[in-house]
Amino acid sequence: MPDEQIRLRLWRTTAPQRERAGFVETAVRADRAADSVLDVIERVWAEADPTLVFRHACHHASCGTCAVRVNGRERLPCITALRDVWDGHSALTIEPLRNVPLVADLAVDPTSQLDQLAALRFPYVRTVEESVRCATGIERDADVGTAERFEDCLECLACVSACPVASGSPEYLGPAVLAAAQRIAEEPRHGDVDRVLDLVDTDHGVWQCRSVWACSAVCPSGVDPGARIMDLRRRLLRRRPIPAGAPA
Amino acid sequence: MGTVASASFRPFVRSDRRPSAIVIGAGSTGAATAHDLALRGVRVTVLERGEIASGTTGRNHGLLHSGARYAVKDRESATECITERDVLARIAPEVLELNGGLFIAVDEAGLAYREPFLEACAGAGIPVRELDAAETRALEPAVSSTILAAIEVPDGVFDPLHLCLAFLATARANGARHRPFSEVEELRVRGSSVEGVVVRDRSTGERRTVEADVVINATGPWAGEVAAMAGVDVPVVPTAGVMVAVAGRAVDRVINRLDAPSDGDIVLPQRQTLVIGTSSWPVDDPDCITIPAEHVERMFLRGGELVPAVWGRPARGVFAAARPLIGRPGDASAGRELPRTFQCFDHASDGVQGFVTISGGKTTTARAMAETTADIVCAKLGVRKPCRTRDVPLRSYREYAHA
Amino acid sequence: MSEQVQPGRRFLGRPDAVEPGYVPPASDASPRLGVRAGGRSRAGRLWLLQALTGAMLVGVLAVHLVAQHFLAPGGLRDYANVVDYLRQPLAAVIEVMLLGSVVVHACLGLRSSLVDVLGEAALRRVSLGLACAGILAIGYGLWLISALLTAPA
Amino acid sequence: MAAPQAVTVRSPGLLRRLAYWLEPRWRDPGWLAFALNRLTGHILVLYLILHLVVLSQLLDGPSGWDRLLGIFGSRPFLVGDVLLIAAVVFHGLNGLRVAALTFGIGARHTTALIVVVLVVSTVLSALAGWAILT
Repeated sequence: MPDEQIRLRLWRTTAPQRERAGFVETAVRADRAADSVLDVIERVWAEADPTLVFRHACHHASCGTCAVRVNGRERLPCITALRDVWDGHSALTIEPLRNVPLVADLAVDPTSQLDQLAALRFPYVRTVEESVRCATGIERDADVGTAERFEDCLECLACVSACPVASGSPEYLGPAVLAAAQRIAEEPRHGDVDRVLDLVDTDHGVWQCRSVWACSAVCPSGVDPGARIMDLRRRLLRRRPIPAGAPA
Repeated sequence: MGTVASASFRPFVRSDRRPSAIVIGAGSTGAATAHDLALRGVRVTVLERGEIASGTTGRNHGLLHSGARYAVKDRESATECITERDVLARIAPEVLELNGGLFIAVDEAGLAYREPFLEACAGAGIPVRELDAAETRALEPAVSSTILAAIEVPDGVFDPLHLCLAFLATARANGARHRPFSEVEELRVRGSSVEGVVVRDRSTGERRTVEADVVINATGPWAGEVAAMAGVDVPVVPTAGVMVAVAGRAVDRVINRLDAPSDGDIVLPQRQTLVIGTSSWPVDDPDCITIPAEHVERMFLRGGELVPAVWGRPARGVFAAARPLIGRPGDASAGRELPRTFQCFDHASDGVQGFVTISGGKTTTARAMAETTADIVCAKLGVRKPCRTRDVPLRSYREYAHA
Repeated sequence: MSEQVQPGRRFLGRPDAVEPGYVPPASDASPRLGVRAGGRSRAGRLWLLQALTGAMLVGVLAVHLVAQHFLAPGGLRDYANVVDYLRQPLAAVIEVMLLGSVVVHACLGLRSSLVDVLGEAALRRVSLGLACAGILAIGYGLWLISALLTAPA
Repeated sequence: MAAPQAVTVRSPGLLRRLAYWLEPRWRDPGWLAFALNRLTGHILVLYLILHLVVLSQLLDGPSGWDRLLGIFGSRPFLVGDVLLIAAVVFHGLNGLRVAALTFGIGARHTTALIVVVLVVSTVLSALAGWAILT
């Protein structure tokens, strides 16, 4: 049974109109060995303060709605074990993601990023590569037919929060959208690759990335947006100009 | 003229205004009900105390049931599942992984179950195909080495949150309104009729009243609690089940144990993880579920028998949600024996007007649950439009915020 | 959204071979206005110029530093020393290349740090300003070198 | 995925836009390389302008210039030179690393490469410093 007490410094946007914001410390019981960070956040809501607003749904890194910053680091609290981030006595600081509009407390509104993904028509399901090296390293031969899989990207926006460039310039498309564009270029699936490459080939697109690689460091799903942005750059540099008079 | 309109007689003037309904709960049932009612022209307001699918729906393993698991024991649930699976594949293809599933016998008991299983599937209309061990291992190399029998079934995988979002995006496009982080604290009952709800907006802290002709209680395991606000008793038994997520996508299809339903009889891929489900124990408060450690070990043990790759892997997430099973608390001890089908309670029979509860069932059958509920609600509201949710394709979940 | 009632996936374009009946969705509402099927954008070309000048700088600057400061007595060249150094044709060429690439690289660097700050229109104006400043600096440098070379000994 | 009710959409102020790269993210070495790259870049641009202005003194003949050399040879200026060399060396090496990333080189071990750049540039600067200051 959880026996220890954990002090959580939660970012709270206090009433009445949620415009005053700041850290509020709440103590709640915790089981350092078994709990995940989300379990502890949920316990604050269930036992200490029901006005806490936070997002959670699947609890196993499949829906991407619960991303927050734990001790300044973007993480999915549902798969972050408490023992990995809490030393047992100091307070745990939990803030909402930055660079995305805040709704209240720990809940952000991802609409602006989702709209750009919609503009790219970034599909949600992908076809598994022909010969799949599944996690156990066993290679599957091609003629077994293709299986389908959700895109690796959970659209949790942890990368957008980690990216310094995105914190300075809201016009920047952001690592999530650029990684999605690269996925379309890599596996078009009847998508319009040229249209997507044009959307990202701008000053506020691929060329504003400063190769900080913070996005790839925090991505919980191994999408590695940094490498994908660089791949997009190579594709864009290789795009031969159309000779004049060639059919459109 | 001073004619006094008695409470039960509704003056004609109100009928030109479109009928309105409140759906409490934005899980799969609430979202699908909002979509169905919105399609029929009812003004719907969805009130959810937390995030969409933050209750039971979110924390399920996301199996798009082909119904094969229930074929032998619960034919009714099985046929519901297979018909709904085909409907969902047609109306919301974008959020489904239709890789199919495998029922695998890894011991003698499983082999014995093969005969009744094949008959029951045929009876329930579930298309299945028998595979030999070699073919099974070619499809899914990470599956256990001892395969006594293998049957392919049309299982699928979905992401619960995005399926609910697809329903709600379409509902909002048809005029429904959704208020997240709004907790219903009491029902406004006048005489014997529920007139509306008092809701507290957790993100701003203010309390206000929302009026509607009908209030639909689609709160899953909390249905009993909400129904009690109107003094009505609903036989819902919250039954928790643990699920363990292990890092590494070792299989692409749903791997079920060919045997009678038991603990840890399913391993399915969810993005980069494998989810092993599930177990069953009754709980009284769905908000605070403490997961018994032996259940987790059992998941690893049983799950490993199907896909050995999970042994020795750290658990990436251990989570549990309370499923709403219909039944008296007395017979809850046999948790899994309760029928998994759903039921819609029109509380007019309990003397309370304008209040309906829908509970039980599974996310796969959310659309069918919504159809039944909407039919009852529309009958009460005098709306004579048929249900069209079988063929109207859902909008992309990404349009949720824009609808 | 186009009410496509095609069977199968609306978004996921499965290869035709797998699902013969599948018709890929039309590119919905937005026609392909102005979609470039090839060629690099201005931002792409500017990045390439930045990278090229950077690479050139590494070499040229190394020569400059070594030649001007490490080979020269006491680390600094007096007037005569400077002129003699510039008289060698190779040295002059290297100094001109250094001048050109360092000015261009500096202007592009400043511009890319202003991309975070300025909006579209302001960025275009500032880029123009930087380009002029760059050209002026290069002109000034060339004039300086030629003045030194032609000045009476 | 809530409908944005009390959504506070604050676009960053001018100071944030100008100086976001100074906000430390110690756990991301990439941030350190980027911040140093931009800092050295600004310093080198300033020096470039000063350098071009100073060179104009060459025009009024050897006497004026040689007198200037006396000042530039003094201790503080030499230390300044060493710092400038350190800035140039780091900026150059880090620039090469970043450009290489775009061409797909070193994408998997960015942290190691940043450490290499930092070490090599400090060593070279120390050498230059020793050469100049002794």
